[in-house]
Amino acid sequence: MADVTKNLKVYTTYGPKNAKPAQPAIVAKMITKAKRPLLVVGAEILKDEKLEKAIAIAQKGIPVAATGHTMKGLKDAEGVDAKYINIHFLGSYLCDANWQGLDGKGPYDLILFLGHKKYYINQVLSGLKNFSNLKTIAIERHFIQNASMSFGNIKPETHLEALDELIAEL
Amino acid sequence: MADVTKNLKVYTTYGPKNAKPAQPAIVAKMITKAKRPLLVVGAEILKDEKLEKAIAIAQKGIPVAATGHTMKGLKDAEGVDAKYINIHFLGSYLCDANWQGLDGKGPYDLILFLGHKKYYINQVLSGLKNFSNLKTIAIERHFIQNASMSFGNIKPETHLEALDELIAEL
Amino acid sequence: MSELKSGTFSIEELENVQITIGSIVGAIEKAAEEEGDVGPTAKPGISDLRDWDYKLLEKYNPVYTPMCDQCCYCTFGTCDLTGNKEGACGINMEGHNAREFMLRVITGAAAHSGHGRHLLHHLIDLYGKDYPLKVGPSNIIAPNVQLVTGKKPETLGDLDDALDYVEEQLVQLLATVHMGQEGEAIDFESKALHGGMLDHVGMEVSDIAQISCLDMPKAKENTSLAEIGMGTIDPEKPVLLVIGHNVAGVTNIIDYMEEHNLSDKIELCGLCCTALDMTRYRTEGGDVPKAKVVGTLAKELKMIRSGVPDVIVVDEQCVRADVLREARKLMMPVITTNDKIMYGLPNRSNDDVEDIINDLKEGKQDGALILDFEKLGEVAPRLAQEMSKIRKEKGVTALPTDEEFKELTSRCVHCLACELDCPTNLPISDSMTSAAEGNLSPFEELHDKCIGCGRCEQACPKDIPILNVIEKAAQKVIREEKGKVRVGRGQISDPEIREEGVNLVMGTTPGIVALVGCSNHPEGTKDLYRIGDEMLKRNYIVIVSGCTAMDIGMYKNEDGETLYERYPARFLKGNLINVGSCVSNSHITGAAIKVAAIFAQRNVAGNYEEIADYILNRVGAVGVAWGAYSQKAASIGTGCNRLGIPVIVGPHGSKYRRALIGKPYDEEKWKVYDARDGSEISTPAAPEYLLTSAETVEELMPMLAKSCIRPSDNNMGRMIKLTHYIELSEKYLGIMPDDWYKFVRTETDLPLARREELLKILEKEHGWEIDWNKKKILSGPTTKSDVSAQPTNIKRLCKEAC
Amino acid sequence: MSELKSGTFSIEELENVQITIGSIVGAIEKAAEEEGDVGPTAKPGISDLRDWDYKLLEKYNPVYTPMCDQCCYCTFGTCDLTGNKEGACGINMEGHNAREFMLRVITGAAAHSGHGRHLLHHLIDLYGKDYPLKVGPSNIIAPNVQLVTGKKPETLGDLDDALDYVEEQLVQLLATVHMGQEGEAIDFESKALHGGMLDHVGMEVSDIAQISCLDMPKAKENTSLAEIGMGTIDPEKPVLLVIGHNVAGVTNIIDYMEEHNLSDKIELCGLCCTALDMTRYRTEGGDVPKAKVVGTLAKELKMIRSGVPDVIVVDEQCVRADVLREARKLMMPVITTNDKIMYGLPNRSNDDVEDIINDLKEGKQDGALILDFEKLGEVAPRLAQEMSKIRKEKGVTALPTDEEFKELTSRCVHCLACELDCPTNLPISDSMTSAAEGNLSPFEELHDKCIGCGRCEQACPKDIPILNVIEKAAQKVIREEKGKVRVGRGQISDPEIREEGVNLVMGTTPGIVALVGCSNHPEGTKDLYRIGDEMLKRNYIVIVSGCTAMDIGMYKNEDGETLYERYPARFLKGNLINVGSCVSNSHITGAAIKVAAIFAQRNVAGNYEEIADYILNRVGAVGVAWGAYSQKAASIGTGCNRLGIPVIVGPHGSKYRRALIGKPYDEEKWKVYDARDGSEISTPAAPEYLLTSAETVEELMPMLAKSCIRPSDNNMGRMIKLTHYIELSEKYLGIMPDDWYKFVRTETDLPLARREELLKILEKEHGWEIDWNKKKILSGPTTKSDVSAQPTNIKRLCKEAC
Ligand code: SF4
Ligand code: SF4
Ligand code: SF4
Ligand code: SF4
Ligand code: SF4
Ligand code: SF4
Ligand code: SF4
Ligand code: SF4
Repeated sequence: MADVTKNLKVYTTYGPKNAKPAQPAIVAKMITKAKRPLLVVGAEILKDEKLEKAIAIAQKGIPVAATGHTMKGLKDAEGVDAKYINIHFLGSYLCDANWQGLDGKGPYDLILFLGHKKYYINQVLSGLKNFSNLKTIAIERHFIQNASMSFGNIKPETHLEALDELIAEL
Repeated sequence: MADVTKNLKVYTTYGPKNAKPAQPAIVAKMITKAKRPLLVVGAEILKDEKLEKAIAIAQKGIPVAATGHTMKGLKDAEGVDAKYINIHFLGSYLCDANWQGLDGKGPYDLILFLGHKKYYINQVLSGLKNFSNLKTIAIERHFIQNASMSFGNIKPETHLEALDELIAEL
Repeated sequence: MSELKSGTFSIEELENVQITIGSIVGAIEKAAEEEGDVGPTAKPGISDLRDWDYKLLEKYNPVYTPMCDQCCYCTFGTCDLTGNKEGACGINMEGHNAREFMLRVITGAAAHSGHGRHLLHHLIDLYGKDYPLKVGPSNIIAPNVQLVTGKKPETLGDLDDALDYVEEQLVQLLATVHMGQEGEAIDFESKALHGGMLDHVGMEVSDIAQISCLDMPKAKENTSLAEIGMGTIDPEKPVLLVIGHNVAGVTNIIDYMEEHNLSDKIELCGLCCTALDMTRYRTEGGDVPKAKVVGTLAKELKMIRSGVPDVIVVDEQCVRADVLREARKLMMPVITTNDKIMYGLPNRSNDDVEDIINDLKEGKQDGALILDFEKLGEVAPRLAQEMSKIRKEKGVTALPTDEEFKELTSRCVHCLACELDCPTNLPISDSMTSAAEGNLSPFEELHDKCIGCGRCEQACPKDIPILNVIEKAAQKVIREEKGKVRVGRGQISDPEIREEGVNLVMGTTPGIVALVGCSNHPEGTKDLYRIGDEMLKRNYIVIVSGCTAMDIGMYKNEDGETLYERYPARFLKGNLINVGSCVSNSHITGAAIKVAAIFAQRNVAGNYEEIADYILNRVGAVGVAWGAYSQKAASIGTGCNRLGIPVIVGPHGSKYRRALIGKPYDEEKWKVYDARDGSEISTPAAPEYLLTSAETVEELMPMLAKSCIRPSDNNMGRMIKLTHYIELSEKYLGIMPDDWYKFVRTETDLPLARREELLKILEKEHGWEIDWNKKKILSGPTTKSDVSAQPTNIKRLCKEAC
Repeated sequence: MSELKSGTFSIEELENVQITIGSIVGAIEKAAEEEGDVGPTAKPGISDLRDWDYKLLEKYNPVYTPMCDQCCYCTFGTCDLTGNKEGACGINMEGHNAREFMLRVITGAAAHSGHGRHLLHHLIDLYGKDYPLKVGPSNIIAPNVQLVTGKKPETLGDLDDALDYVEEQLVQLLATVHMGQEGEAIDFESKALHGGMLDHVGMEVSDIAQISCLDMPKAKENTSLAEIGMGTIDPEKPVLLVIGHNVAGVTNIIDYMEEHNLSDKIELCGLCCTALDMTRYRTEGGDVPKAKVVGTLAKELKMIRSGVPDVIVVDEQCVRADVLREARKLMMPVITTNDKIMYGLPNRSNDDVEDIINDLKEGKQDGALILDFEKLGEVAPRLAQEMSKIRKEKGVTALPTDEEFKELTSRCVHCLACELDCPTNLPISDSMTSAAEGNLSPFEELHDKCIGCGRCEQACPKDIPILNVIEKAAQKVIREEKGKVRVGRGQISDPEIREEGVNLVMGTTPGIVALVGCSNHPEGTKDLYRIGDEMLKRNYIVIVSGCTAMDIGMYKNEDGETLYERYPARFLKGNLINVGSCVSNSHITGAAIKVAAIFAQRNVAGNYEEIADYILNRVGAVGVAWGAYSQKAASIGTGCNRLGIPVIVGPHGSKYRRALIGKPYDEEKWKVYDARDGSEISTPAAPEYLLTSAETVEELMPMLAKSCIRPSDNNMGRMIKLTHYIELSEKYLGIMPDDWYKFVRTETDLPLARREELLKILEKEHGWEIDWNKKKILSGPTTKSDVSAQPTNIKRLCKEAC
């Protein structure tokens, strides 16, 4: 089993409130329980096998917000319900209780993040942490302190392994 | 045994580097090993039984820097080698490798803090943390994040108990 | 007169007279400069006083205590600078901290000079640029302005020019906050000192403009006493509360109320410096102040939560950011009157007065922005009357009832979150227990230490309105909060300086203790009373201003008298002087400048370095900002520092991030020149710091006495100062100070009553040689006793030098 | 001429002519104001454009992404604001973040206008206040100055007046940073916009002053090309490196070198904007630039570490704080020349040139502060010659040898501390492994993405000088770093606007893409080339400035040509224009203002709201600060925003803490008025944001096209813009955009080649009614197609309104 929460070191801190460590199995359980989860996938997934993992998660029926130019990698994947949106826009809409989601079907209750630049996603999450009550989970290979929960700083191999575990439990 | 390191919550943070938790026995051991320890005692000790504890520690042969008007409580204590100094001055001198100490006998290598206002001692320690290599240990009833080591946020009773343990091990 | 355009042209029928507008303006400038001697640094730029700063910084080393180990200024960051590491731009912790400190200083300076600019625009609109400045019986009208800009201002218009300079320099300093500018801490320090100096110019401009135009007391000794305290406000009347620092708009309210015979019908009261300045308005002739003072910033939330005010008017500075949010809950309309604080309120400046009143009365809006002071003058008092009725009818209640109080205090689960969040970690949880058991005294005690910040409530998981609980518990105490504050008198006049200067320089008046700053006291407001009382008894001149002037008036002796009632208010030993509001702090530095100018005949204009050197070596003054919290306190203090006046802050002041502390043990650093021949004199470190914090009032007392010792003191002065130093140390620390002997140059320096005892100590503990027959010191002192020595730090001022 | 003092007096023998100096000054001011129509907001104060700001902010909501959850401004703090809690002063996270953002904006604005002030003092000293402004063939000399201050400046002296205003306002804004001022986020937002506006005035003053006096190109189309890149520097010659933004002092160096025939003998090169401005100096006539450009801030540490420079001269802004510390190690004397950066160096301004050179040569000091530019002009080149010899003799080496390189790369323990600390988390550890194995390409790739910040080294527990390792590994690449940059041309001229204005407003020129800002790119400098290349091919007008103007010239096509060589430089579709340095950014907003003024005949002076409204609705321009890191980029962008120009930043730009993003799904918000009759028009959100970040260059491309769509586009324009939007989305994201149909008002808006396909989608997916015979849209579009509609957000500009 990939232990993804060993290294929770932060380089700099935003303040006293930090993400709780998240293990893949727990994350999977939370996703399963959620009514309207959303997977937010960033363009870093286009660089390696993370792409497949993201698709596999999406294929479990989780709608996808494809930020940056991630659509390039997702548009032809079958069984993936993905829509493009700028992540800064998304961060803003998510704080608006009136936003009905990418598909107009109502607000999300759990947001997963994968494939983003560490510093960028921390910023976007800083907005969500301070101005929304959303549950946010980072399944990145860095500890993303502004999420509600996050994997730790892990090696790329561990990361892929953890994603596999997560997929298996969905 | 008083477990003094349970609650290490910080209200606000100075940055990624925080004090390590310190248990009384460990602190005692470190004091015993130190060549030139210094106990810095603040005026908060005058408010309750901490005064006795401070005197007891000092009586183990540790020189005392009495800040604020703490001398009022120490001047008549036997076997206590205490000198008045302003704590901000002390913080400044401690960063100066040329300072020979209150008694001119040479630089200190381990500094203990007891009886200070939390916010004030954190500030003084912020200077030492950033601009000196001194080992600093806070044996206060609050977690003092800018020390090298600190007790946690504990109740007054636990605090007194912990000080007793420390004294016993000296 | 026909209108002239820029350019060269000639006057009709006078062909050989040519006027170039550009050069007329130039000529004005030139002419002004040539009025009297102008020293080397008129309108100094950032680098012009750097040599002086370096001299100070060599003796007084910056001591950094960062508030944060990170820097988040630019998007290369956040950078971790822990352990003096470098960030992505190459700046290290020292450099960044010096920069942070400077930023706070210029923020404070901008607050004052921005305030001055607003006031000046307003007063020039009303009175014109040629309106003469009137500050009392002085030739030196504006010591700071003249010292720094090299020009003596005579009219409101002249102040404009001084502010232009201040603004230009502040923008230069703000520019250096940008990533990639100054790289070394020491030059940020010099820039911070520059900002502090500018602050005193900005403050002086603000205060002498309002003194001149608004009939405020002009260097008057016996100004009236104003009422102060939450207990003085009559809640039965309509209550109009003003909060802030800029009295401009409030004067219209006062005028309107007088014109319409409302002064007795409405309780007009204020918080912070606007309150003080209201009491100064039109009391030049000794009139009764036209408003009451509620108190300091610490009372803002408490006063609102009390539910007593019917309408709140805010202007600028030190106004809690949640005034509107809090007032809304209690149906108090809020009127904002200054573009620095607008709270998102609709701008009603161009609307009809009746419409505004109706809309607010009917609750259509929570408040209004009114920048037209004529309208403000009418709207505020009329609305207060209306709202008083409405709020009483609706039975708007604020503090919890007895039953609610019981419920709230019992609801506490003693998690201590509130205490961890409280800036002073006050014992809320235990007080809840006591209160629930019917014992209110812990909360009564806590009430005085509580700065009313509301942070505890933000943290409480049980949503207990903690501040309301405290205030409810302290109702009895609050009803007794009735004090007096002497109306601010403005400048110290030239004649006063002429009379007292010699005593100060010789040391026979033991010193000036300036108590300034805010209400962030570590142990409650009584701290200030204790300091004032002790030092006044000992014949120090005690000068107060701003919130300190308020807090010090809140305590009485057994005869029910405040310090203001017990001590006269002339610039003489043993006097207690309230100069006025925050911007009046410039009169404290102003007095020091005047001592050099009037007593020592030094040229003032553009002669900063020489004057500062004089003050550092000869004027035994010390500033105390015991409850300092604001950036303005940082800039005021730093302005004092550049001028050679040391400043002590309370423990919270350590959060300013940097102190200036000397190393007395490094004796080489403390030599000064003798201006008579350029020779070096060894002196003890006096003062030994320029900015430091102190832990307790008890520690502060002997520090104050010591801080007034100067190289120039004569024997008598030295004896007096040493007496106080030793006595205060014994009284408050229980010990003789370690270093008293360092200040002794001859036996006559020793306190008469203890001379023998002290000579023995000198012999025994310090190895000095004593002639016991004559009771004379034969050898020992580092400094030779020489009354005519002229200590200076500046080589060029020495006769034989250069 | 006799000198006049202030006051009233008469001229000899002309008793009835009286001149009052005060009023002459007043008259000058008055006269200036009366020149032509002045709109309602000449020299606006903080509240004067608040209504406009509120209109913008209602559509474009502030989105806060704090860099820190705490506030440490005052000593009540540190306060924890997490979750929008309130601090001890009552401010909440929103309010504080808005304040933080504003502080960054005014810091940037102060950097520019502080620079302008320094330059202006210098140029007025040299040329006098009456020196006329010369910017090229334009009547609107200073669109930003005129728009904001209401006055058209004609001389250097007139610029003084504009700067006075800017400084006054910046100090007002800085004052509000103080604790206890503004309480609501929305009014801090309005203040931030105010600061941004001021910035463009400050920048414009700076640039037109130097253009006028320093013989820089004046709105010239075909300026020369300058050499750029570390590879262009000849290390065999003495190398004199200048760093910063303020060319004032450097001009003396260039002059001295020319006068003494040293131009060929010394390699004079520069980093950052001083470099760009050196190439502009005296190239008005098309002369060869007198210096080479090394590159951006990202090259500073790399260039120093290369060991190549013999002497470094710094002025102000974007200069690494560790220049002196780094240069010292490599025996490069550093000369500071501006009081904003003094590095603690001794002030040698008043010393003899020979003495200075000798002391530096002999290493008695690491460097010197020289504020006298005459002396600087001589010292710097002479010292470079001396140091070149000395440093070569001493064999000063910089980068590691091959052996050392091996040792260093093997020393790495792969702890990843460096990567965690690297602002962009670059893969240093793996690159070390590859390099140790002899494969340099990972480091070569990393070199381009590395911004040379040195943070990795601060973190490395093995003390590996990581940057040196990278640079050593990338030597081959660095030697090939040779590009071209077109010399900055200054303003867009009135005739150019007259020619192109109609195309811009109708949309037939698809838009203006302004690429500005610094080198903090997420994926290396090639990003910019890709953007420029794509948009130029598509006929957008691409305007560049500052570091972007440099980076974009570093890439070549297969023919070895940079974009500058491939595209002409007139203000016409498909042209690539370098306006100049950072302060030249004002010409970008200036061009937009001119479109409104010249093409639409709107009055400029003091008419901010109307002009901004015009630009927002009709000028399809978008700014991109892809590598923005500095506070200046925040102020430039914010100034664009207030004027109605949207701006996109790169991912690091999210650290500016706040964006302005609309909610297109909230359709009510996007209505505009038709100025012809005040009726409401529903429009899609265009632009839908004023400030946002984008994740990748690929995402950016379609965003750019979409950002240029405006309500006023005619059918042809709309078709062109939609074509690009759809094509770019398909090309870079692989999909048709979701929202393309929202912009369609009639079938002729649809790209011709795909009309049928798109009509089908409209019918099928969006339920629009199509007349398939005529291929006409019968119903569907929200906005009616009406070419003569006059969209506006301001009710008072409507004919039938008010
Ligand atoms: S200013 Fe310097 S230390 Fe601060 S965030 Fe920017 S790069 Fe880092
Ligand atoms: S935070 Fe609330 S519940 Fe906890 S101790 Fe304080 S008052 Fe009681
Ligand atoms: S309101 Fe009073 S008790 Fe509460 S946190 Fe503030 S100072 Fe402490
Ligand atoms: S003394 Fe401090 S709190 Fe009081 S009014 Fe002045 S700045 Fe504000
Ligand atoms: S400097 Fe202040 S705002 Fe910035 S990271 Fe530190 S605590 Fe936070
Ligand atoms: S300005 Fe307000 S939020 Fe910031 S530290 Fe001061 S009291 Fe706290
Ligand atoms: S110097 Fe380059 S590799 Fe090192 S931390 Fe900075 S950007 Fe990253
Ligand atoms: S910090 Fe140093 S040792 Fe660690 S991975 Fe980076 S280069 Fe290697």
